[in-house]
Amino acid sequence: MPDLGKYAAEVLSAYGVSILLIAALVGWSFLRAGRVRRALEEAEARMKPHGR
Amino acid sequence: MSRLSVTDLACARGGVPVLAGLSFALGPGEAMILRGPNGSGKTTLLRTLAGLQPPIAGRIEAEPESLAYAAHADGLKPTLTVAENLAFWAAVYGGRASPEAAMAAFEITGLAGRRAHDLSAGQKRRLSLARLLVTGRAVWLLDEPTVSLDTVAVALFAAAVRAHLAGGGAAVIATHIGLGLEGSATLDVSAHRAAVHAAPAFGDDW
Amino acid sequence: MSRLSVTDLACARGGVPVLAGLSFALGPGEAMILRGPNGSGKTTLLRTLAGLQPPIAGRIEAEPESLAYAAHADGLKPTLTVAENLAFWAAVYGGRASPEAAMAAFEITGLAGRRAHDLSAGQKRRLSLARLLVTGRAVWLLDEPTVSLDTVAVALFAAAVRAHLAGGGAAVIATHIGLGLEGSATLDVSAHRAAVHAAPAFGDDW
Amino acid sequence: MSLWEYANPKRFMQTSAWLLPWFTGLAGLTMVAGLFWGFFFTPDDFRQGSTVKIIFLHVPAAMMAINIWVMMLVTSLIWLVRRHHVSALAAKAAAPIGLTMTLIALLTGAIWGQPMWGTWWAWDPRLTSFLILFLFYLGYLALWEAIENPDTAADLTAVLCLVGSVFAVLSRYAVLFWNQGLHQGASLSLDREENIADAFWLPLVVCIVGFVLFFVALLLMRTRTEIRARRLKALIARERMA
Amino acid sequence: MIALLLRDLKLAFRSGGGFGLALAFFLIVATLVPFGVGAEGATLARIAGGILWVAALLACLLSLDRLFQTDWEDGSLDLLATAPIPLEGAVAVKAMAHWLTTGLPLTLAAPVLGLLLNLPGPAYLWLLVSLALGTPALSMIGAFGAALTVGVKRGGLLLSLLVLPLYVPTLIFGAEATRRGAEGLDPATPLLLLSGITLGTVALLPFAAAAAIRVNLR
Amino acid sequence: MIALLLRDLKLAFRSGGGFGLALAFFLIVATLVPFGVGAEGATLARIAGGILWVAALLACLLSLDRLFQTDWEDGSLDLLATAPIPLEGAVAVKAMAHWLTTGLPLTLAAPVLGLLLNLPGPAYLWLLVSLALGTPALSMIGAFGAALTVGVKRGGLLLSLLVLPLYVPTLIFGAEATRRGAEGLDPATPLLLLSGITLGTVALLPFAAAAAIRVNLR
Ligand code: HEM
Ligand SMILES: Nc1ncnc2c1ncn2[C@@H]1O[C@H](COP(=O)(O)OP(=O)(O)OP(=O)(O)O)[C@@H](O)[C@H]1O
Ligand SMILES: Nc1ncnc2c1ncn2[C@@H]1O[C@H](COP(=O)(O)OP(=O)(O)OP(=O)(O)O)[C@@H](O)[C@H]1O
Ligand SMILES: [Mg+2]
Ligand SMILES: [Mg+2]
Repeated sequence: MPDLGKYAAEVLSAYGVSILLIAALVGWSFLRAGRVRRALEEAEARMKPHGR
Repeated sequence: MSRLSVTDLACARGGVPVLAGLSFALGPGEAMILRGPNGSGKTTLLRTLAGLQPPIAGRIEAEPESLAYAAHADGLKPTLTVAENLAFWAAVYGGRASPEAAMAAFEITGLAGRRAHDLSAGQKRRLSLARLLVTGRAVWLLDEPTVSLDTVAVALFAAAVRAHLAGGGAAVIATHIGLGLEGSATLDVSAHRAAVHAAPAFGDDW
Repeated sequence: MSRLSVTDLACARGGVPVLAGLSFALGPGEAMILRGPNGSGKTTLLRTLAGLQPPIAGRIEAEPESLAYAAHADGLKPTLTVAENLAFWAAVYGGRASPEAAMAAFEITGLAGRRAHDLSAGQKRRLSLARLLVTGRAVWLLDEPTVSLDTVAVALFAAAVRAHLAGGGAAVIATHIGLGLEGSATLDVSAHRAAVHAAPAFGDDW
Repeated sequence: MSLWEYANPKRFMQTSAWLLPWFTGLAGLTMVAGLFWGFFFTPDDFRQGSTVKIIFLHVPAAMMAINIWVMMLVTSLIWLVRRHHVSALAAKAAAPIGLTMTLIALLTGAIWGQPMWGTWWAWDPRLTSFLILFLFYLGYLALWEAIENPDTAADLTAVLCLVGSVFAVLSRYAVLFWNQGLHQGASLSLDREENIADAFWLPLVVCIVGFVLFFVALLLMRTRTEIRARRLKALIARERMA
Repeated sequence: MIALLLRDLKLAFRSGGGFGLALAFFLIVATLVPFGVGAEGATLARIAGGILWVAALLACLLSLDRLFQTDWEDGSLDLLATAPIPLEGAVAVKAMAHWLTTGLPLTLAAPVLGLLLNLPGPAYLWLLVSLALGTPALSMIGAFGAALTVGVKRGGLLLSLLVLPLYVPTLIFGAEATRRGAEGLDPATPLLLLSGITLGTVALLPFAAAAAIRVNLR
Repeated sequence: MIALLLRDLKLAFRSGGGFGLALAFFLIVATLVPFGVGAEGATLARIAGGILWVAALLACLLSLDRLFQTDWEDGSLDLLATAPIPLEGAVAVKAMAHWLTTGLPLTLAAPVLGLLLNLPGPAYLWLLVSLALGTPALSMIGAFGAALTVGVKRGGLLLSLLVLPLYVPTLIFGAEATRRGAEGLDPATPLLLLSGITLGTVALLPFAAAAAIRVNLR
């Protein structure tokens, strides 16, 4: 851990905020991806039987 | 030659294919009645013919600027008087036809000075039909024109259509009731429901 | 005793007296068809019966909270789904009746998840009629209920009304077309046009 | 075969499925490496003290924020001209990333401003134009959300993106004209004279590369999701018809 | 009643109309003012509180004309008036929905925008408090105005003309409280008067509004 | 075309909607701001020009969502789109009607309100000129935004969110010109840029707007 001097708060919060935002974006993207993929799979499963 | 000819038309509503494989032609003096249960696609077809939405397949041929469309909605400005509403559309369409004649044809001359807002449902409807006469267009596309018209007005409307046809015009009319337009072709759109696999690009299976 | 009884009623629209001298009574199981040309005052009468505007003369007697009114306008929220629209009105009227049954009665169950905005004209109409069933009210006041309904839906509506009457309800229905409600009284409002001198205070001659 | 082949959804799904893991890996590596380097192994600046470390987030984010909008502009044009659904969906998928990047630039900047300029926010041209960019992203996304017919939404958002870009440039100059700022100028110019010291420069470059790769990876994934969602919609519509 | 509240909230969210509209508008004004008046921090700091209050007030005004108009146009107001719930209640509920989708978010967003307009430090708290106390009055007064103008197609003009003068006291006390807070004085008095106004309007105006609607439906 | 213009003007007057609404709103803001920010002449004088420009901009924004929405709801937009006049022309005409009922009265009223906010003497002329040159752009840009959101029921939020960023350059140059006028500097440059923007938008945006409407009608 480098000594950040009197600006520790600023630097840390900057990194914290950014990483938080990026993590949130990625997390949300993954969640949605999963949800949509599952929905699509089960929809396609539903379609197949009674053909098109 | 024909006023309006449709070949192998397919149309969608809200991204959903509704009708497919429609083909017909209307010559001067011919009318076509669209029938079909609620939600079968009459309005969609008329909007497509009117050029409000692009067909997803097929061709529509008509002389440019020959179509007049009357929708479910009246398209009246409540704060304008009956006469003003008509005068506006007459001006937009080049002002050949006279609003007076149009009002007379639907017996609303007495209401000329009334704000459209103060009309009864049927009176509104009569006004929006009178609008057709001032467009001077050759092909009418009418979506349930007789809604909330009384029997007298329905007769007036039938007469107006006959006069229009006699004058070499044509009409496509979606309706659920009889109009007494004997000798006009009938098209049941429910017979042309878009085949399900005719879904948009992403629909076809990979 | 009677569900709805009207004695010597006179009503005005936009300050103009339209109808006068109306008297009738509806018992349980009875329906009354309002007829009359456009602008004869059917909507005015129904609005007065519904309590939306005060009568200028006469009396209206009905059990409190026994009336349900369906107007020309649908009263649907385009951004709510069919089910949500019904559920809302069901909740407002105490939520005794089930939206499902109402949707089934007009064969729109398949559209339950659709936004009202994405319905066709007739489908909208079916929905606004289904609304009546969830109100659970005894007396229906219907203004041209069958507008833009297809023949199937008209039959469904007639069946719904018959069921309602059979259940001891009553109905006043303004319409221009036949509903197949045999054996129901008919009232031609045009026979009751307000005499011109029956104008409001400033109208009568001094 | 032409490049447009890849604009076919099915085709795109295949290729992207193959590409995605590589980009994800690379992005993770470079980003972590760059940020670690920047955070742990860079000296303090003689004036700015340790706050220089913020630059490793701030600048890449700011650059991406701008470049992502440009990318959206290009894909929107492709959609309008060639009607390739994938490119429209790519624009849609990119927007939230751009929004996040803008937000990061704004926040890190604001945090940086506190010690450097003694204020969280100043109406400096660059800051201001970023605020405006932020609003553009918001509007663009809002429009996508508001319209449920996907093709309509694609068309309208594309038009908005075009017009918006023009006005974004206009605003940039307007803002410069309006108020001279206290924000530093470009520090990555090619002539090494006015560059910041290599000690900061190298890790900064690594971070920037990392952000770019991160964007590409996330974009691929999100676009795949959008395509799936689109197909799902189509299938349900089809089911409704049946 | 609750059904009506939920419905109105749902509508507001679905159509982005309520909720976001107010916020976006609020943000708009806060961003635009500096472009207009220039960016010297001192000037901004002096006017920040007042501008934010005016902006909040306009944001409320903006979404008002829709309060009953849409229901009136699509006929659901007729149906509501004939429904078993008392119209007074319906009005109050609709005003509450309006506040939840307008006043509340505005109040919460105000401090952030205060940052943009560099509002002096101590003022934040009092801005928040005064908005929280004042905005319900804005919604209720607005509902009354909307009820008066519901029949009038596009009665927007009338509405703002009617409502503006009624808003003045609320604005004065609210802005005053904020300014005193900023200058470190005691904002108790204006705040008390503000809450007085709010209570009074919420207690009485629903009846006036309901009456107005009944007249307009005739 | 002329028919459409006359009709829109008539509608605006009949329903008090456009014309009066904008003016009233303008007046509102101008009168409220002193209540909000307190009445020291110096402060007011400094912010007057900017505030008036912002107010004008908001007043334009306010009446925008009605520009195509009403026509869309009652179906006349469908009819207009199928009418012989080109949709681009219709859009331009409607934007012009909007300007005639909004921008023009605002411009003429601005000096009067300048008195209320004691605007410094020399600024009056330049405020007038800059508004006259700038407001057409506001109407045209707004028409574009309205065209994008016409399908969206109660797209008010969206509209303001979309249009606001597009307004920024116009506002900046307009307010800048006024300020320079107030300080006795030469406002030529911002005025030139302003008229540039106006000409550009009026020349190009109708096409974008018409395209958007066509898409929305599908
Ligand atoms: C909210 C506040 C801020 C915003 C929105 C902001 C935005 C930006 C933008 C847009 C760039 C240009 C990136 C590029 O395209 O090259 C940038 C670069 C930079 N910013 Fe900031 N900034 C903010 C505050 C600050 C502060 C307070 C500092 C330090 C005192 C700072 C230091 C820098 C530096 C050193 C660069 C690199 C110069 C360059 O590469 O262009 N920024 N910032
Ligand atoms: N905006 C929309 N989005 C999605 N689907 C829609 C939309 N509008 C209509 N539909 C659907 O498209 C189908 C065709 O609708 P259309 O209005 O053409 O039927 P119609 O024949 O006119 O019915 P009606 O006789 O009731 O007027 C209907 O199933 C309807 O539910
Ligand atoms: N707001 C109003 N102000 C003044 N007169 C009105 C108003 N609304 C309707 N009228 C007039 O009152 C009379 C009765 O209207 P009403 O709507 O009751 O007729 P209706 O029987 O329902 O006609 P329809 O069969 O067309 O619905 C009509 O002549 C109409 O022109
Ligand atoms: Mg139809
Ligand atoms: Mg009627």
